[in-house]
Amino acid sequence: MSLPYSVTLALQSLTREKWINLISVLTIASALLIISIAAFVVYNIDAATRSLPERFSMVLYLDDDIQKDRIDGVITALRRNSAVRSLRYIPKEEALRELKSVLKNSTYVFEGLDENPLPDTLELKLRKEAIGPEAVRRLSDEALKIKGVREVDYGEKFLAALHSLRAGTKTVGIALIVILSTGIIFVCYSTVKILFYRRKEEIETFKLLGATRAFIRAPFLIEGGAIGLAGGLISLFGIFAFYYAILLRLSVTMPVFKAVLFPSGPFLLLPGVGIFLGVAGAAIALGRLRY
Amino acid sequence: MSLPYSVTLALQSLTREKWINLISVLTIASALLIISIAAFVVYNIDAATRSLPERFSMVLYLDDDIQKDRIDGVITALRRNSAVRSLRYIPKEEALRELKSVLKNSTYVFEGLDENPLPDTLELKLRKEAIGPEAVRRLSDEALKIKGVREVDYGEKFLAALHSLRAGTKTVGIALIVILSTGIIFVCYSTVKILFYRRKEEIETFKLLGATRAFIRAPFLIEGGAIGLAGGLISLFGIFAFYYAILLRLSVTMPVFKAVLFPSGPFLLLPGVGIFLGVAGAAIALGRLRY
Amino acid sequence: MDLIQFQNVGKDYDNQTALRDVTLSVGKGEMIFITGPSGSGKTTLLKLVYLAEKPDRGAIYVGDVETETLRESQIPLLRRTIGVVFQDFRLLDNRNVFENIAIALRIRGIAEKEVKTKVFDTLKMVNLRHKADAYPRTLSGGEQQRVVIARAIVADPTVLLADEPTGNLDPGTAEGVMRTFKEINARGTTVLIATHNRELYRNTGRRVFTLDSGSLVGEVLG
Amino acid sequence: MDLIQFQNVGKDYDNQTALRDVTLSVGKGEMIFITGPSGSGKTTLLKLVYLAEKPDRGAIYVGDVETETLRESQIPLLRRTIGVVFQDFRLLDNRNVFENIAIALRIRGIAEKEVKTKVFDTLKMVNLRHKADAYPRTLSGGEQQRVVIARAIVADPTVLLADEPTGNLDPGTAEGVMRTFKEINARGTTVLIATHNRELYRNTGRRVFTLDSGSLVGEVLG
Ligand SMILES: Nc1ncnc2c1ncn2[C@@H]1O[C@H](COP(=O)(O)OP(=O)(O)OP(=O)(O)O)[C@@H](O)[C@H]1O
Ligand SMILES: Nc1ncnc2c1ncn2[C@@H]1O[C@H](COP(=O)(O)OP(=O)(O)OP(=O)(O)O)[C@@H](O)[C@H]1O
Ligand SMILES: [Mg+2]
Ligand SMILES: [Mg+2]
Repeated sequence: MSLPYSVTLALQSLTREKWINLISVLTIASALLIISIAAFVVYNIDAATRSLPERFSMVLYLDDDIQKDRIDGVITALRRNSAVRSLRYIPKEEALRELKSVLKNSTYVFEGLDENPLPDTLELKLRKEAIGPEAVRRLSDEALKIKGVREVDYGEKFLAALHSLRAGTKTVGIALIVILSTGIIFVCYSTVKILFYRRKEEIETFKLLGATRAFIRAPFLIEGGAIGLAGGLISLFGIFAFYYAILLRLSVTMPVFKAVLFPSGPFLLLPGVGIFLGVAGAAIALGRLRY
Repeated sequence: MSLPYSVTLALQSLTREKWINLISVLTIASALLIISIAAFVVYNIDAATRSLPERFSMVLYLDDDIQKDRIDGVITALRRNSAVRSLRYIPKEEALRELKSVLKNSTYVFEGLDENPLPDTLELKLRKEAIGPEAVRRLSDEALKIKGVREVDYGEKFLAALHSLRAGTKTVGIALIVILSTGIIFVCYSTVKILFYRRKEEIETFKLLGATRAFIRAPFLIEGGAIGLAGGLISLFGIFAFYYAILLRLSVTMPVFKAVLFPSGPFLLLPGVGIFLGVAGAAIALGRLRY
Repeated sequence: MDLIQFQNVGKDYDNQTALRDVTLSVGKGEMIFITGPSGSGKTTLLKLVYLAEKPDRGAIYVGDVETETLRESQIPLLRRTIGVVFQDFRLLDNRNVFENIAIALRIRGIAEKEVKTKVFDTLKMVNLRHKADAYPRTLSGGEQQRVVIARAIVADPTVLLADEPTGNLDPGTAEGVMRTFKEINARGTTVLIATHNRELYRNTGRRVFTLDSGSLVGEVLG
Repeated sequence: MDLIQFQNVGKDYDNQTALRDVTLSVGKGEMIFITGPSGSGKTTLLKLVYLAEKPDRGAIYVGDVETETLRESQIPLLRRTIGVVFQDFRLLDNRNVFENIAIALRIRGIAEKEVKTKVFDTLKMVNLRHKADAYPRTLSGGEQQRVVIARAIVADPTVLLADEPTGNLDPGTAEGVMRTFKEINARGTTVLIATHNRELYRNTGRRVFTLDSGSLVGEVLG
């Protein structure tokens, strides 16, 4: 079998059946585009919620009459804990200033005060890995055991809710992508299958004329690859168009969209995925050629 | 043309080409399922964020030395404003109690107080239509003009952010559904087109034997409708399965999903949509029959 | 009265003239033959009668109507009066022999009961009663040809156009088919047969038209 | 030495016996004819030679190999030594006449330059040089048949199997085709022709086998 001739055959077939090949190309393109956008949306929801727990902090109230060196002891003890990312000491004067700024519309609350009623506090930021309802509770218990720590405050409920929201989004997102992909791979497959179904006669005649399996297969695989490549390129163009024409334009009037992440790297693989889909689809559609 | 015979023809063709019809059915089913799930997700994001502004409230601080009848005046004035949905009067004693419960970990803040430093307040809930950055600012300005109102407090930034997030979600959601639908309608169309492409010969022979347009068309339309109906039923089954098998199960371990809304009404239209797609697809694929 | 008339008919394909200035007429109830070398225009001439092609020049009358003036919606009605044995068979691969023949009756809206008897009677005429359930692909060439013949005659057409109807038949079977055609003709059907098989028209006393490169070059009695 | 041998060959289709106990042998360089009524098994016999069907009983030798023992991957190699004029043509509708013929050479890996000359030479032999760019659907029945003949002979096969090769040809053209077959045969190709056309084998002095209902019922000299 001469390789150049199988390329010729593939090209002939591609140009001869323009309409039906265009359908396949666009089917694969829309399939890849749909999966890409789905992945893109899930990725962004994940990214947006991922940064939330980073803002999470735990507050430790220290004993009223605590000494300077006792404070250092607490800090050292906490720094040793691997879950702690950073730690800020807030003397009671600063705490009062902060509280006042928070209640800025009600500063008169503090008008009658002559003594600072607030304790010294330590604000902990945790490592991302450590932010789970369980881990946080454990850390809280440990902190309470340190001498000089009177009380520990953290948003238990908020944390639990956030955590299950994130887990849920991921689960549903992945379920969606799996459903989408299954549906879409099926559609691709059936398009290719129908495409080749039409050529059963042709393949049969080729066989009867003495063509080897390789001779019959090669043009089909090349054709499948070319169709897949075209589909991949169009979907690549589509996803970039989606980002630049829709999201970036939206972000001018709606600043929320400035936060959208566009990981262009993985999308550049789309043409490759297209080729793979096309060639695999063609191979499966052809099936085992029997003589 | 005898109607029963065209039904017979359609049935024959459905059973004769099982494999290829199955492909069409499943293509339409996955198409409808994908669109349904996309719409479902957008609907839920919208619903989840819609309830947020409902919790939004505006707080009016009244003059320190305000009289009972002056308060009634303010309330009457506000009630007249069409943007106001409900209104709650909070005497300063209650406001202090609330503040204490909010700051429950720091009640000692109030230890030194012997007089309540808080003013009387009015809490307004707004009508949904009125919750936009512009409308809220206008209302705030009007409220300030009422005698006895000292200060108005509302989360300007939060409101603006929430508003643009909602608008953005909707825009992207609709853009996504439009892209999905276009892609998918195209895929449906091409499946049907290929299906009929294969029968060009048969149609040609029918014409040469003296068949009228109606005789040729009827079985195709019936067949298209049957395929579409089957696809619609499968997608209906799929979306219910998605809800009951995935979401409800998830909500056992992840309570967030309890909040998911499942509007089964519109989904019951899916079989109808399927029939429409099938018949329309068949009609378009057949095109204008020329003699 | 003449049932089919060609007046100075010409037909061109893209880069080929298939018929040139053909004038002929076939009387009601007549049986004629068209012969001529491969590619001389026999099939094209028949196609013009059942309106699968349109003439580029001249006029064609079938019955009283000029075919060019026929509205599209009337074409099916005209075709139902014609039975055609297509040279390339045009059998429906996904239907069995019975259905392939029955379709000609169903298109004409004939009741199911009548369909059955008519189809089986016709199958008997072409000796294919035992192949009623077979699919065209599983038939021999001659069997397929006989199915096409059965389909053309099953609905008692006013005109029968047979294009090379015995190309795949052995002499004995061909003779049987010709006998059938003669019977049908005797019952009033006008029959046009395009063939290269001289045996078919030898000693029939019927008119034989000879085409060559699209021109009518002879009319003799067989 | 015998090139093709059938030893007590039987072949059944689902509900039909197509060949019964057929024993015959064709010598290298011989030209033989197979005849018999429609459905008697001629096509089936040829199909067994080019392995489109497998025998249910008996053994078939082509060259030195028993076809049953052939590995799948060797079937294409065997088929490349055989040229077939299919009764149902099997032309590729989406390729023009030139490509339809060239494909037989390309499958055999013949260089492009040689392909051109060979195809055009063969087209001249069947008088279709002017139709090289036409598509099968736009050809007359006889033209299509000659394309199939050209495809079968273009690669100088060792064996030529012709199934009803003149069913759509006028006597003149048929004679031309037979002359071509004889030339090919004279150059050493073994030729098997299945036909119902007595003219083809009349006075040839070649062996004529007659099939009836799948049985070999006669062997005479034409
Ligand atoms: N694939 C098949 N399946 C079932 N039956 C078949 C198949 N092919 C052929 N037959 C049957 O086998 C018998 C012999 O067929 P074959 O094609 O060999 O006949 P033939 O001699 O070539 O006839 P003809 O002159 O009409 O071409 C016929 O009755 C035919 O219906
Ligand atoms: N659709 C078409 N497009 C272009 N040329 C055509 C078409 N149909 C027929 N021709 C050409 O017109 C000429 C006459 O064709 P036609 O089929 O009428 O011949 P015929 O007399 O039936 O021949 P045969 O005996 O071989 O069937 C041929 O040269 C053929 O190639
Ligand atoms: Mg013809
Ligand atoms: Mg045969």
